[in-house]
Amino acid sequence: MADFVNHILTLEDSWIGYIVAALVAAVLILHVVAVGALLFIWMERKISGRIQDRLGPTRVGGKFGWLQTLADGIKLIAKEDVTPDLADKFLFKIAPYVGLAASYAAFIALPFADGVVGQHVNTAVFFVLAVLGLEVFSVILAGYSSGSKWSLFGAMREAAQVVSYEVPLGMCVVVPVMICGTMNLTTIANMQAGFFTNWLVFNDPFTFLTAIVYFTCATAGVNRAPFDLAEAESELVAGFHTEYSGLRWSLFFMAEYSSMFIVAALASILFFGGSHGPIPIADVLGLLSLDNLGSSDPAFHVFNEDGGGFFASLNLEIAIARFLGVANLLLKGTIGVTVMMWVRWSFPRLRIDQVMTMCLKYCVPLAAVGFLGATAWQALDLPTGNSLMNSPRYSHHELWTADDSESAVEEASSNEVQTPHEDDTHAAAKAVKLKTVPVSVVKGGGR
Amino acid sequence: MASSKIDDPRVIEFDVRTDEMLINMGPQHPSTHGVLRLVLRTDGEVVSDVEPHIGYLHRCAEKIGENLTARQWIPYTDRMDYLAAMNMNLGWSLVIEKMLEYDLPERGRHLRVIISEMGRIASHLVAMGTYGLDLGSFTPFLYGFREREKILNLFEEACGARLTYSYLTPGGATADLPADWTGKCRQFLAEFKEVIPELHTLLTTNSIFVSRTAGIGVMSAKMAIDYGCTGPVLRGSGVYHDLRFHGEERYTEMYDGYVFDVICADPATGKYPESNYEFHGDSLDYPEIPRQAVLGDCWHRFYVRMLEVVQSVRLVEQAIEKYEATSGDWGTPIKLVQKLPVKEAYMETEAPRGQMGFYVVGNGDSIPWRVRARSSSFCNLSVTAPLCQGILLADIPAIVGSLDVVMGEIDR
Amino acid sequence: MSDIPLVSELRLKFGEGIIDVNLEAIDEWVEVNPDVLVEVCQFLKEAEGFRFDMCNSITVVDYLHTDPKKAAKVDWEPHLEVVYHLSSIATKLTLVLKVKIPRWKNGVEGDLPTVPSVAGVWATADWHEREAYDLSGVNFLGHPNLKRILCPDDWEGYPLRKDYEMPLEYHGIRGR
Amino acid sequence: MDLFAVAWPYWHQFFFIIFAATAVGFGFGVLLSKNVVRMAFYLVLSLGSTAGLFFLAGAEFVGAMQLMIYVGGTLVLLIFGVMLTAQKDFINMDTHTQDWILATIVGGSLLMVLLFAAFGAEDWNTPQDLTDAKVEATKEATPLGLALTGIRVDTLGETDDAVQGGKAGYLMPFIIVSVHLLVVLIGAAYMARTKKLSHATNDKSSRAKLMLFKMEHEAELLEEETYVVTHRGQSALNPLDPQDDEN
Repeated sequence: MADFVNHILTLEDSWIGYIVAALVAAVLILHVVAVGALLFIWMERKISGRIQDRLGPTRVGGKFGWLQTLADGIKLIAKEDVTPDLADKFLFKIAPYVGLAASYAAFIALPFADGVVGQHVNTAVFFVLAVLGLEVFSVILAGYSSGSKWSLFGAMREAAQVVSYEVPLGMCVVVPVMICGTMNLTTIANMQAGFFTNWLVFNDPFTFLTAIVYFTCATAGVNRAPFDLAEAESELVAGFHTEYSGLRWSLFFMAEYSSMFIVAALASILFFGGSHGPIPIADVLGLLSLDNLGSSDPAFHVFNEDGGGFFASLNLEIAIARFLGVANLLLKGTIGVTVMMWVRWSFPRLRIDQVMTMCLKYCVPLAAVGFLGATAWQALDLPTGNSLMNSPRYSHHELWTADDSESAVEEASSNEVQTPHEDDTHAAAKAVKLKTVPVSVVKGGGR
Repeated sequence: MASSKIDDPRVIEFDVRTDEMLINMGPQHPSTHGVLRLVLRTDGEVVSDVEPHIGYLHRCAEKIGENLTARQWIPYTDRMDYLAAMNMNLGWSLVIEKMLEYDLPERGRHLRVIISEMGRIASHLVAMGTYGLDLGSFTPFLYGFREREKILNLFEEACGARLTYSYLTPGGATADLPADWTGKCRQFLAEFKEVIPELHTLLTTNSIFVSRTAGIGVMSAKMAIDYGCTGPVLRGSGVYHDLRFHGEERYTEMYDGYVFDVICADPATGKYPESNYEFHGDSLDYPEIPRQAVLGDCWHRFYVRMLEVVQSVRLVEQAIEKYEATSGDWGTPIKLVQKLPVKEAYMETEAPRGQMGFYVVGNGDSIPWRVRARSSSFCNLSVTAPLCQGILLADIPAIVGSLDVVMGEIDR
Repeated sequence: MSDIPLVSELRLKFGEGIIDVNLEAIDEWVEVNPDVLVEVCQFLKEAEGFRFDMCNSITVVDYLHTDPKKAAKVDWEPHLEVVYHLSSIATKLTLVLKVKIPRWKNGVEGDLPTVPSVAGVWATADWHEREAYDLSGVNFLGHPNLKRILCPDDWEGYPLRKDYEMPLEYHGIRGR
Repeated sequence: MDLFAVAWPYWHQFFFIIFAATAVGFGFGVLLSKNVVRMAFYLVLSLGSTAGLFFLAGAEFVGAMQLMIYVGGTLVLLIFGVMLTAQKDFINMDTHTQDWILATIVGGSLLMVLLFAAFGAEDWNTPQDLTDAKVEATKEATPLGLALTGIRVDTLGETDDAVQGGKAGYLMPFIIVSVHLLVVLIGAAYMARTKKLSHATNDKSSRAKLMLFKMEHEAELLEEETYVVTHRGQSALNPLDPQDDEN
């Protein structure tokens, strides 16, 4: 990308190209957050309207009131940011930015499609969970620095809830990682390529249970629906962001909606096949066959290296296949967010001690049962959803197998794919053979 | 507490002494119904005691009553329990009629049953909606208000107003029901019968609602009577007392010949009267009681209100038939400056929130000497202090919501 | 007169504590001497056939004509009447008790007349008596915390008294 | 191909300076700040930037670990403690001059030891030609996992037995530490439990028990009547004669 920009600006490998490329990448991800928040706020109003037998916004900006969020945004920007005098000025001002930064940072490692990812982080799952854990800081700081007893109460409850729901969340996330053998989200997504029976949620009853527990804990971890103790309107007025107004208040909401989307996207990648739709359209249309998913061989890059005009160097089918992947993931993420909204508008709120008992007495044991079951299922090699429907399993299992021939090195590094037609596909995927793979000094810029 | 030191669960021992926090909930707090201020002494999440402060909506309607004639004071009764203004007018009219020994024609009696029971339905719908709001679910509020709007439209056709009607006056009502009113009313009841099961699924049998209300704010029958609680709050604790049955002669004769039962669980068995919906020809069976619900808790108070809506629907149906059977004078109101005898009279009626009592002392002039309104929410609210000992902060709206108090009636 | 079971029992037990019984009124009432009021109420609450366990309301009526012409025509002296409306859940009976007290304690303007508090007998009387004290200025002896309930705590005067003057201003808000 | 791979040679130095500066800067912030809560927040920023340094060095697993454990876990606890106690007079902590002198002595000496040890390593004190230093460490976390279970994938190639033989992996110490941590957690939970708060927080029926307890005890004082009576109310003073009551 950077040398491509230099090529256009006819500069010789200068730093300007790289800065522009970095900026484009950052703004591209920011758009996912901003436009996502825009869409979700509008969706929330429409869905809550429908659930409550009313219309929701209809007049602002055309037929379905789709510009309503823009109108809100302008109003919020125009509103005065009031800071209470009892407040601790510095922390009060910085709290919303900490929240937004945390949920924005998680987008770096989120793979929107096979190759479309901000930065290949090998431990992507772990990275996303770690960064999501930082969001609780923004709430604590906001609650404390607002100076009022009630927001302190809201902040305390929220922090206690989010921190305690990270435990079952972590346990549920371990199950797909254990089944796919890697924490790299792109590989986990690619392992669920092919028909929807290959999705991890249909892998075995225990992963199905884990998917449900994951979604509950994710809703609680993001403070939505029946678990939204922090802004329990009835007792604590608006919890930790009572004193905020204007742009700062809207930043809190952007953070909330973007972390809702991340959690839903993570759920779809871990359990519902990420960027792979129920039917592998890209493979059927011959755009990007499932065999060379995730291969780092340059033939499958969107821009092949030989340069030339923009369109000359563009592999059109690969670009379309990748685009389908992105559309798939965005759709699944939005469906996840819709379910959260649906739950929010039909249930009353739980009390703080019920939320805690739910976490410690129900979610953690269920997650543990899910984990044990999935491990046993995997170890006893019982039939998975995929094998029952005998659709070939495309396993990109990182084979650290110890087959002493030197060729094994290239094979491991190029992550050669088991051709589906071999009959012993499952046996190969399952047996972890040891492979001599010295840590290669030069490895292509990751896959 | 004279009780012995055996394993008394009320003993709160903290090894680490955190200082108690004095927290002010209200008077502009969204969950308190109107301007009620609760001063909470809390220790972390546990509330040690609650002191309600009232009087923010006090207009001293009783002092004004000493300068206005009986019919001029009716608009003040509307503004006491503004969610059930019709029942307030009824109470005041009955007390003045009792003083003047004025008897109402047959048609007027049935008209009053229709109007007061429709008022009860509208008031209970608001109670259901705001209780859902207190516990955090927004949707039942809108379902409740959608139905209530239909009732308000009917009232608007009858008397021109939507909230402060001043329709039922001493001597009858300001105007007879318009011609096709009863037809529209029947149509509303038919639609409303489909909605009631929806309201039950939305809240009554919703597992989170049950876990938030069952077993919370349990009030024994003895405590309820001692604190003068009346209406659904009293019947929620299993006390079999409904003024439409056990009230004074002049009030209970209004319901003569009507088939309905008192919604109150029998304390021994804990079961509610049969819904015998086949007899009434509608499918309004009662949802069954969850396991965790203890007689006298928030859930039962809510459940009593929801079943009373069903009773009122059936009452209105019967009243419409009886009303259409009669004709002629519906009870024209008394003269504006009707002279009151040198006597005094006290009368209580079963308002949606409890027993609303009016006490009038006359001195021969058309302006009464003393007027007193006994408010049901005033006594129901006095129970919050003993009920809210040692509960969690989030239970307070659940308990205050279940008492269904209206500040206009408390502060008068 | 004495054939009514309740009246005979009361006369038997309290003798002249029961000052007067009026049966012609719309709601028949019994006038009780303030000194024996609490015992009468306790008895009424536990009496076998009556069990008046709910105190519906406590009202104070101020009998005073401000302009002398009317005062002359009336046969009673200026006084306060505390009216207790009782009812029983068990026997579905209702009863009205009355206590007549002077407008000011031994005639001194500003000293509130006293009535023994029945908050011990019925818990609901606690708030009713606070309201009676707040609006009509009657001091209930033995009341757990006799404070104003409807008017602000620093309000002077008792609004429901016939000779009550609205204050000119209250914290800067014009009264009259 | 990474759509966003940006291999500008100087990113490495650019980010290293930023992260190092924030880490050290906010470290000093913690030292010098008066407000306790500000200190806690500066600590969050400085530990967060050390996590950035780990990512910069290509150790993603350790970077994420630092973020999750240190910043996400320990500091949340620290902020909890600070937030609960920092009321009114506990907010500012002003240190006196002798504390400063003592701190500089102890801190300075430890710093000196650290510096000598660090620059003792031979490839740190020889000038390096850093212009084309590319971060080459492998981007795989799986060898770490396999090493845990004894399959030393990274030293498979070497032949000498010292490296090969007797590799039992780190599973045993890992299990010991985790069991130890579990025991500590249970102990802490046990000690911190609030005695006898039975009626407020634990299972939902406890409040019902409390109210039932009240009801029974009250019942002892006054016996309980049943209120099931069905005739109409009338004034006690002129009871209708019983016969015509049944109309």
